[in-house]
Amino acid sequence: MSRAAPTIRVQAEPFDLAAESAALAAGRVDVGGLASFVGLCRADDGLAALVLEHYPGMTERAIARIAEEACARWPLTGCTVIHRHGRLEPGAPIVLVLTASAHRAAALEACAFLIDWLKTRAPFWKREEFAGGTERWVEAKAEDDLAASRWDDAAAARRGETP
Amino acid sequence: MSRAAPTIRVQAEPFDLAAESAALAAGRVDVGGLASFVGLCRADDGLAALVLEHYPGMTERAIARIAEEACARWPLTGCTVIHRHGRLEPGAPIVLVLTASAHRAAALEACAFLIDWLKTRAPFWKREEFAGGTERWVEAKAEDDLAASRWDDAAAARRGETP
Amino acid sequence: MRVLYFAWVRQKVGVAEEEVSPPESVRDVAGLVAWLAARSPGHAAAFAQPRQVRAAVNQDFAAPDAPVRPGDEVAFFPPVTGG
Amino acid sequence: MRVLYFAWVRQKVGVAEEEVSPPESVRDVAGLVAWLAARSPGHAAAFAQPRQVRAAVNQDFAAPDAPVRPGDEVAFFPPVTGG
Repeated sequence: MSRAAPTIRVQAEPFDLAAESAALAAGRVDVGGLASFVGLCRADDGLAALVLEHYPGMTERAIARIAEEACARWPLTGCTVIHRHGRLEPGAPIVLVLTASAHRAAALEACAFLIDWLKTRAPFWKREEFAGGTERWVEAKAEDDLAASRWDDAAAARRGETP
Repeated sequence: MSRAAPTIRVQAEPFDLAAESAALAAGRVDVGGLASFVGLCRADDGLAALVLEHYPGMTERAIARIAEEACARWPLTGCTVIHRHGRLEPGAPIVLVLTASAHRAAALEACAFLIDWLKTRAPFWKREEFAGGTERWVEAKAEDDLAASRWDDAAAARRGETP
Repeated sequence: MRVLYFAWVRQKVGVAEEEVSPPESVRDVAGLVAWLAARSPGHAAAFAQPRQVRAAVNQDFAAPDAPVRPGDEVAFFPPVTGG
Repeated sequence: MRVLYFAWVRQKVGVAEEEVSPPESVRDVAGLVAWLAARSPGHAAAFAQPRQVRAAVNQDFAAPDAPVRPGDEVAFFPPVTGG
């Protein structure tokens, strides 16, 4: 099994799920499962748009580390993370995570891990713009920290420690 | 949140991940996460092709039940399962599972649940054809039963029972 | 009663489906298996290890003690391996 | 030392980045926060609740006791909310 370097992009433009997915499987016959997650902008509470700010330079670096961590924990044949920034309206895709592996459990678990860690470790900030003209910075959620921390427990459990 | 009826197809033809994915989000602003899993044919041990046999009638029925179970367990806004049959060569996609929900955890968990239950509850059988002309029926794996049974535990845990 | 066979069970029996009329004493899946196994060497081979064979009655998975009746569609097959 | 601000920290400070030359007594992130908070009412507002502000030194997340040195790139921002 040859491991491809993770593909990481931070961009304003939309991404192409089919093309990115095809790229992870193209010309290979050792990929048994491809998992993906696409995060989209919901129109909660009259939301007109999300504006995503990020920290150019650190963002790519942080995502690269998260992807490396996923590749260290699961036998992935490939992994792609694309995160958009800028102004995104309801229905717009925000983030794409794609993982490929010989076996489904690795692809699915790594995909869930990546989005959980992106939520808590990638330097993005969301500002909500509402129809009435008001704005609000999205606050970090305790449930996201909890979701991310279960992977600490998982790693600890594999090492034989009590979480 | 309106729930769409699951889309279920059993077909010889390939499927279109992008089109199916777009269909689950099209015209909606209540979808926060779209998870997908694509199972592909690997070329293990000189495999030339997989031939998938199924039980027409029961297959659709069994998949519909599995999808209904997923919709009962998680607040999905949509769910698609497409399973191919017939002769599939290494690299070919075999099965597509797509789930949509307001929140990522529901989409990701339901996606993993669906593929685990499909493996153990949908009437498909795989025959491997090797380069030398030999053939072999794939045997059911204990690890697949184990993967499927963790969802029994999860449901039991939610009901307050000891697994 | 319509009986269907899939995968290696079909290959061993030699046919994909058949119409059968078991005696009234055949009341459940296990009874039908015992009766079918006596029909031919192919049937006998297919059912030689009953624990390797799964059943469905009217397109629902069925345990050995599930009832079978005239008019039912009963299928026999190995543990499934899809996905 | 280059200091960057993001999200509401940037809005409160009023600039996205600035070059600063803190005294030698400023040796870590917490010390830099205390020194920056005294520069203007905007800085003071941004750092009024230090536990709400996260830091990165040279593009790595950094704790309050992480050292800072001349030439470093130090960033301050709220807890991240991407994904």
